[in-house]
Amino acid sequence: MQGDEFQEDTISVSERIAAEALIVDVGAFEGPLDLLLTLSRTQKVDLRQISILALAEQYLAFVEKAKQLRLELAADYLVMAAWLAFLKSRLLLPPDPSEEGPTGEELAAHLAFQLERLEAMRDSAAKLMARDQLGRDFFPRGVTEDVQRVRRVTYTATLLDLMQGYARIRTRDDFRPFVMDRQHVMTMEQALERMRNLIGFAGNWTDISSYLPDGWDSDPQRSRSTTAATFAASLELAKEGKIEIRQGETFAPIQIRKKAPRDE
Amino acid sequence: MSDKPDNDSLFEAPPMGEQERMVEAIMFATAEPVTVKDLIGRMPHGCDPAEALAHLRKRYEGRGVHVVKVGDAWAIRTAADLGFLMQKETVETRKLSRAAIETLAIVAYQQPVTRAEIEEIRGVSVSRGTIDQLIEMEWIRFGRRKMTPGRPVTFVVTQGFLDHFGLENARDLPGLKELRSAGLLENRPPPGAVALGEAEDENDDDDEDQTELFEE
Amino acid sequence: MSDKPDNDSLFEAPPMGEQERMVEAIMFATAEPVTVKDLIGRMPHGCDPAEALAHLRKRYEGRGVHVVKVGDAWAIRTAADLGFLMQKETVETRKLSRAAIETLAIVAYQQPVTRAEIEEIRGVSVSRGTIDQLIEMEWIRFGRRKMTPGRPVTFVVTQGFLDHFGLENARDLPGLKELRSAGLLENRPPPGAVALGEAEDENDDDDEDQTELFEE
Repeated sequence: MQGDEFQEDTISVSERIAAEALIVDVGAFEGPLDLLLTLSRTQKVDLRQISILALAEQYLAFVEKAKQLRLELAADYLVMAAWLAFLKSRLLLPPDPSEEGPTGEELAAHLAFQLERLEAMRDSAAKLMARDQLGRDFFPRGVTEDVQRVRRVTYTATLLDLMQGYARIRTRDDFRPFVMDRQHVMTMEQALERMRNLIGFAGNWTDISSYLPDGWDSDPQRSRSTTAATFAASLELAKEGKIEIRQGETFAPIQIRKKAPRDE
Repeated sequence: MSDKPDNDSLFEAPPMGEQERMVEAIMFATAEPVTVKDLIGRMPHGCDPAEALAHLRKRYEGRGVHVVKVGDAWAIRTAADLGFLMQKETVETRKLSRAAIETLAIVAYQQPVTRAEIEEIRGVSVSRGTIDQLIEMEWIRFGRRKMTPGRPVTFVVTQGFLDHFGLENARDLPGLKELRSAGLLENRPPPGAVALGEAEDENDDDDEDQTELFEE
Repeated sequence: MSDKPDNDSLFEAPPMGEQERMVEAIMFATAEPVTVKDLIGRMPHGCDPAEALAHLRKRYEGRGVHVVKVGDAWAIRTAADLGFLMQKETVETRKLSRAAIETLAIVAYQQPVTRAEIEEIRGVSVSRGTIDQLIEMEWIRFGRRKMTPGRPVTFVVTQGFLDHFGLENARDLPGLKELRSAGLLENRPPPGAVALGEAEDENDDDDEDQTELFEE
């Protein structure tokens, strides 16, 4: 930084011009580092040879100018300004051996590194985007055939399974546990349901046996079940007051009829 | 992006090799089959895509993909003999459900048999899925209609069934007595088979969902 | 699945010419890069897709489409010099913001990189949308956590990124060597913990909120 004093004047002119141009769209900068990088370009030297001291002054001039123009600068610009002012003082003053922490040169070197790195990343980004790109310069296959996942399920059974299955059905009665055979049973609920639908038409005394469903009289078991269920249902209906029920004598046919409303 | 320099004339067509490359790239990248007209429209002036196509077609002869004609357009397609590479088959083996085995057994032993007969023997209604499954497996098929009222269809077992079970004829199936004497009969009801009729009845509703087909 | 007739041995692999055809068919069938492992899984037992790929790559040299390497996978892509023919196929890619482009470049060149590091390099905080967008485009993904205090997550580029920019791998990024030798890819901490260091610490809190959400 030998030539700093000499440079200071020339830069202060160009820096002001630059700052004034920059100040117009401070919003376009992505923060202080971005601004610093832009400012550093006005030095027209390789970033590795940049004068951080000059850059700090450029930046401080920029902030000063912004203040004059009563521009609202975001806090981080002011933080950077403060930090650069501190850096500047460190760079200008002879190092105090008693002082702790990094020297001005170290801090300046790091800032230079940061600027160089940011610039390098920007260049790289540009190079990357300049590459041939998929879907723009080169293309994938237009017709894709996805791999079909064919899931085939095969079922197996052995001859033994088959024979045992058959035997199981044919010999079921041999070891059949006692269960009500629902197929041949009519429950009272079923009979009740049936009779509720029919009873509306029974104004005259009718034999209860005429309420038995068709086709249930051939099989004795079914006949018994349905007779019992129908009888029980009749009693239930009588209890509900829906019908009247009578039997002339023991074993005589049981007759029912709809109970007329307000009959008694 | 076109940075092919035109050497002599503005409209000189690229060499045929180049045209072939172009056709190749276009056919590769386009989702739809491409007509010669499309190609003419897309390639530089003076190109002869039809000829380029012919070259390209030749080049792909015997390769893993071919240049094929689709209507009046052209496309690159997988060679037919390599279609198997485009499928990944996973085979899952499941045990046939009990309902299916029993139905199958009834058909095998009593064929020709109607659905109503199967139901009578099994004591529960036979779900459609069960019959369908057995037909799909090509183990049973439709036989003659029965000469009874309603002329119901019957089911019989197929040659595939006989092959699978190593039978020459369904009549070769051992009878009940033979099964018993061979010790093949289960003497006890299988666990969980108590109130057999009822349990199965309940399942009948689920049948439609085909749960019966998949027995773990 | 292999229904190639095996003459002598059950596991005899098809001849290399056949294998090349198979690789060709598979690669043509898909837009996505295919790994050698995928190929092995799809081709008949005993095949050597890596060798077949090498042959195929050679075969397509100078043609309208190329066999390209993408990370540890392979794909067929049209030759970049023919892009001008493809206007019809061009997909309008979302315009990336400058912040997104820079962030992407930083991830690519400096990977694995933490959010704090990206912020330090760019000198501004990274907006949530930027990272989200790049992840959504499947150009960056989460890498391993860094073994530094707080174990921050890192970002790395994906195979999709390599595919998009025609890179065989991240080491082929343009100018990478120069950057490395210039020391610009080193993570150089600021001297002392003055000012800048503090700013970084502040950001760390934000990091926790967000990065914890996305664990690999």
